[in-house]
Amino acid sequence: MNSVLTYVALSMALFVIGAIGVCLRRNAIVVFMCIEMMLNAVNLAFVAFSKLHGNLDGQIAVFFVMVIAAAESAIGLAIILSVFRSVASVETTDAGELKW
Amino acid sequence: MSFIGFVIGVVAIVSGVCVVGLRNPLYSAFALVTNLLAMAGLYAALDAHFLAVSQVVVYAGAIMVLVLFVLMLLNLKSESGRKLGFIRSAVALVIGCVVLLSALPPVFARFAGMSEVTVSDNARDSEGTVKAIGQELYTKYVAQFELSSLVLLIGVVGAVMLSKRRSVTLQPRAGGLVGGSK
Amino acid sequence: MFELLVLLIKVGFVLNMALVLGSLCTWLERKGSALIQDRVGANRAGAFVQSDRWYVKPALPLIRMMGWLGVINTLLCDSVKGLWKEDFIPEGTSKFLHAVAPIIAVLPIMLAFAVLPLAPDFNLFGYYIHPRVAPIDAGLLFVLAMGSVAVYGVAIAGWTGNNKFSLLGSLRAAAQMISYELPMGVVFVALIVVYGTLDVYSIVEKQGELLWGIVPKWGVIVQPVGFVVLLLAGMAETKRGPFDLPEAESELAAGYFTEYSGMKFLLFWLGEFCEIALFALLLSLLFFGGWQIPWVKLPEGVWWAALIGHIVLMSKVVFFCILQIVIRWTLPRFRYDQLMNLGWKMLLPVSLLNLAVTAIVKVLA
Amino acid sequence: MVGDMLSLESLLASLVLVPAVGSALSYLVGRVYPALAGAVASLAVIAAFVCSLALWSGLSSLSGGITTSLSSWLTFGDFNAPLELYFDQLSAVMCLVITGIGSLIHIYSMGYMAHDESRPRFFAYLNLFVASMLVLVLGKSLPVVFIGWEGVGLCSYLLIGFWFTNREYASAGRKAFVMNRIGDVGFLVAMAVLFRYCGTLDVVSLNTPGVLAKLPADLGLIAGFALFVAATGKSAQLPLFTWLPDAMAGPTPVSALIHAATMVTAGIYLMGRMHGVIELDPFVPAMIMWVAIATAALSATVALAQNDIKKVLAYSTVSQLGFMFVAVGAGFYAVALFHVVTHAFFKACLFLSAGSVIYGCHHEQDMRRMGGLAKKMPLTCISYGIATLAIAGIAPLAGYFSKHAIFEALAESSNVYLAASLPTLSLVATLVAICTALYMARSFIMTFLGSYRGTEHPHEAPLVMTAPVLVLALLSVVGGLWLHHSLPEYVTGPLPATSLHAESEGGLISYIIGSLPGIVGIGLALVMYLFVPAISSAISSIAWPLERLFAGKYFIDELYDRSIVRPLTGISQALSRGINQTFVEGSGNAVGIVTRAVGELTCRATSGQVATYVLIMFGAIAFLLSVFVKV
Repeated sequence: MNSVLTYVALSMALFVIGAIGVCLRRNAIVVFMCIEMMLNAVNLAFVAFSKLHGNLDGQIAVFFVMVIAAAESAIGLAIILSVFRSVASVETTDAGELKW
Repeated sequence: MSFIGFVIGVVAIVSGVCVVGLRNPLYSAFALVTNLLAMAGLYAALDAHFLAVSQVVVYAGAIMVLVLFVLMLLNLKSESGRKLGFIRSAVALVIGCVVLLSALPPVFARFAGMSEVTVSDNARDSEGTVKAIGQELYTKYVAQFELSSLVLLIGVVGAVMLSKRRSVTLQPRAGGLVGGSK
Repeated sequence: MFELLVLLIKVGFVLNMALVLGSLCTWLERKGSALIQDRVGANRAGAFVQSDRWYVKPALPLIRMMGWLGVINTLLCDSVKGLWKEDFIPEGTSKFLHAVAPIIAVLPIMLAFAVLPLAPDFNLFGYYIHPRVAPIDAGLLFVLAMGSVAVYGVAIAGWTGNNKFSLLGSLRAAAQMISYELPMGVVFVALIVVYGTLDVYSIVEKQGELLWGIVPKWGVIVQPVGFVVLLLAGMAETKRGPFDLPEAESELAAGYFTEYSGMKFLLFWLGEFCEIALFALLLSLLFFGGWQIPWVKLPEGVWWAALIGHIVLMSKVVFFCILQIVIRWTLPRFRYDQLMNLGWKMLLPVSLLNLAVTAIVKVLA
Repeated sequence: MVGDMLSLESLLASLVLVPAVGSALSYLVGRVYPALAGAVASLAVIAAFVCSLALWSGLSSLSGGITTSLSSWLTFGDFNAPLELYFDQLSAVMCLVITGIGSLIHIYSMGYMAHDESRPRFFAYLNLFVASMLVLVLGKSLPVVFIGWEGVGLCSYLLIGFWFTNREYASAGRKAFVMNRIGDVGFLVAMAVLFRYCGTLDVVSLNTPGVLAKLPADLGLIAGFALFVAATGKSAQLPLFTWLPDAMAGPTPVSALIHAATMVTAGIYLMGRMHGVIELDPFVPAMIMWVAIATAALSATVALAQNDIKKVLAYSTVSQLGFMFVAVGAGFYAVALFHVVTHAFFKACLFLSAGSVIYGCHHEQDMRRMGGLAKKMPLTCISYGIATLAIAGIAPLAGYFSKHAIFEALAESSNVYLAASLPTLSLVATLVAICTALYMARSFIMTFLGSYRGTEHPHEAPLVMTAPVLVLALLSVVGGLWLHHSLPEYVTGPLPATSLHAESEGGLISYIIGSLPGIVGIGLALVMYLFVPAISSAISSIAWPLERLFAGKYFIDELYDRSIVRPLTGISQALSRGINQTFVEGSGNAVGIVTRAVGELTCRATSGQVATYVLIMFGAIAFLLSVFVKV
């Protein structure tokens, strides 16, 4: 087994940790941060595979993921803020008016 | 994996667990900053220098500062007394382990045949220097690159529209979240 | 083994230099502000030292001189006082973060020194030595990255203060720093366009060439607008001068470090002065030819040439330190909206325009 | 040279893109600076005109047409309709007319709409129309043409109902939309038939005999007929013409651009583009001819009794379109195209002058409350007069040449179905030409001569409006002389060759003879309406049923209402009561009850907690991974 695969394993572990966080945490901002962590885990896998394959495509993909993450954070935080304005809380359990 | 890579990996895992585990969202945020910086270190260890630096600039320098801003402005207390739920946590953990155990072996099996030699042969082509990344971005991926600028623009406009207050009395001051002294 | 030794020496040298420059700035600030405000400034501590000890006596005139100049007061007395003072930690906050914040504020500044070259490369004892700790090719980006990480120290400090003034101060500081990072980055890009490299060492080397065979190709000559923008943005980054909104005494007590005392407080001050030095170093390297002397070509790879280059560079750095301190004590403070307007409506568009013009000129030439 | 710097292909793409972008830009700019919307839109169209000119000059050095592929679009199985533009002589003429007249009308609109609040919307629609019209005439395959076809229909709908707060105007837009949909069915049927048998929808290869030979004889008839149905919808022929007079509800520049100069000629363009299909079965041209003559006669008589200045012009347009279809039916497509061009000149001039009159009279459209305006708005009067002479077919103005060519085409038609009726058709056509001169002269007299009968204070329009009108008037004067040789020759290639011109060279005598119907009509009008008004009142007292018939537009709208709309409404109401409520709604309710029951059960799983959903999703991923992914 070569060493680059260790990074892939690490990325999977981080992804799973992030996913568990999304499932368990109720604070929308923490959920948001967990999603960022999952994105980063995927990025790490991209970079590792880029090294395995010997080209830069994976790193370019990471670059675009960063762009999307930046846009997502701007929009996501604005949404969280406006939810906070209307229900005075950022817990996902409190913003459940759209259920059913 | 070098020794330094190993240490950074451990830091990444531990800080990742902290993000999920710590009650105070602000601590989670600081743990995530640590995690992101560790990631930058891992990128550097994998010869992706440009990505390592932009990881620090974009994630640590911009995105997480925004998150911190929001957290500090909202001044949230730790998550309310209701417990996370033991059963729920257990289920999530079990599922996580299942994912990990069932997804890792196929990947390893697929790439196990690649020896260290081929990887190091490839390494020269995959060194993410600023020049190499720029070359790719502005030739092969130029359309996507331009599109991504559009995505960012839309993000900016969307964020401004969303955070504009509807009420007339509470107009935010230009530029500052806090506003000047009055 | 020898390489490790060289590395350690380099690390020690750079850290030492940063601290010495920082201390120099502290002293310059004390005496300079006194000069500008028509005061005398620190001139008591040590000025009247009496001693009959044989090992002190020969140095007495020097000590008295230093005391009269205020050096002892600023460097010795202040630090000793800081060490001895009570370390106050406000209630209901995280002790850990409170302790870590000043370190986070200083550390990135120190790290940023690591990628900046301090002299031309030279041969010594058959070894080729790069006088910088980490010769990475994306040096400019690294400096920018460190600048953005430095925000955390301030943010955490303000939050752990556990009061509104500190929090407001830290929010102001963070907003100001990320706002002014943008024009700074754009100016860096324009420089990269001009010199075609991200490596600070090559940028300095290219400034040694002559433009049309007459003028040295210094950054300030090929990028005058960039220089002005970077000067302003850099001063805002250091949160000093007319940009010291985060610690505006009349509004926010002392801003984000209101609740800090003793050595932690001094660390913030040290960080600030190191930042001045770092910034002066950046300006001299990027815009004023670094170790280059106009129209003089020093031999390459010789140790004495490197030494001369280093001295030249340091004199430029000291000049810019003095310049910043003079500006800081001359201009009144901005209002917050003026600060934001300057950043977003003036510097950013101007820097973008500058970049566009630079690119066009580069393509046409 | 332009062609060297920019490739013609990219120029062709930008020809369509410039007005499209201009549409968005003028709206966005107009939101902030309403005064600039018109300027932006006008600049876009002028840029498109310059593009057309460059393409036109580039085309002359090429043997074939210019093709640009924008992207692939519909591709499934054998079906392939790439998004391709094609520029040949036929498209060149259409593009020049669209963008040239379009630019003038855009400039005019800046004055006409200067006080309207929703200017940005107006100019955005107008530019969008130009873009769609260019797609229509540049489409290389029928689906692309259809995009433009629908696009212009949409813009027409939006612009007719531009002042949608007025109920009547909005319903006029709806009427136009529905009528056009009927025509679209024809277009779709034709496309389906052509693709099924010929295997291609490429407009160029569809005219080659080899491809058309694959079409069985009776299906050729159907395809031609369907295409003509499409053309009747867009070009307002019987029986689908009633929407065009109602379309005058839109702002006058719109009437000039869309409902006189360009969009309504799309049917002619389609006929010319698909002439191979039309001529497969000689019955189709014969039918076109009959319908065209009937339309021309019917609308010309209706125009005699209208008092609204725009209604007169609208019926006149329908009538002139009928003339164009006469040429199509006779097989002389180039002549039809020639009349399209000259008609675009003088009809746009007429509409814009009428717009100036309406503008000057503070939105008065009834000619009975006008009169004597010649002194108050001399420039408008001159241009309206010139265009009236042109449309009446007085030599040597533009209308004379094109009309004359149409008469010759009619006489030379070699269609077997028409052989017996040719003299009758020629007679009717001549009568219609007299009628044309009569009603146009009537409208001119009622508007500009005599004494003013209204209550407002009319004034001349500003320069930004009069200048384009004068340019158009100039074109109406010289257009015929200038183009009557060159244009039919130029388009030979995409269109079948015509061999008419030997006879139209006859000097002064032939000019006078050719102008006779126009002179007669104008003379009649002068006598009836200006010198001896008693005659006209006597006629109306004797022949009042005829006048009522004309004024009531032959009651075709009422006929449609009685025969189609009301029965349909009745049937649907009956169906709604009988079948719908018991069976359809019953079964719907049953579905609802079952769904509701299932929903009651499943809603317990949907707690509204995102975290739970994610957990379930995560579990599903785990399940899938563990079951299906094998080492």
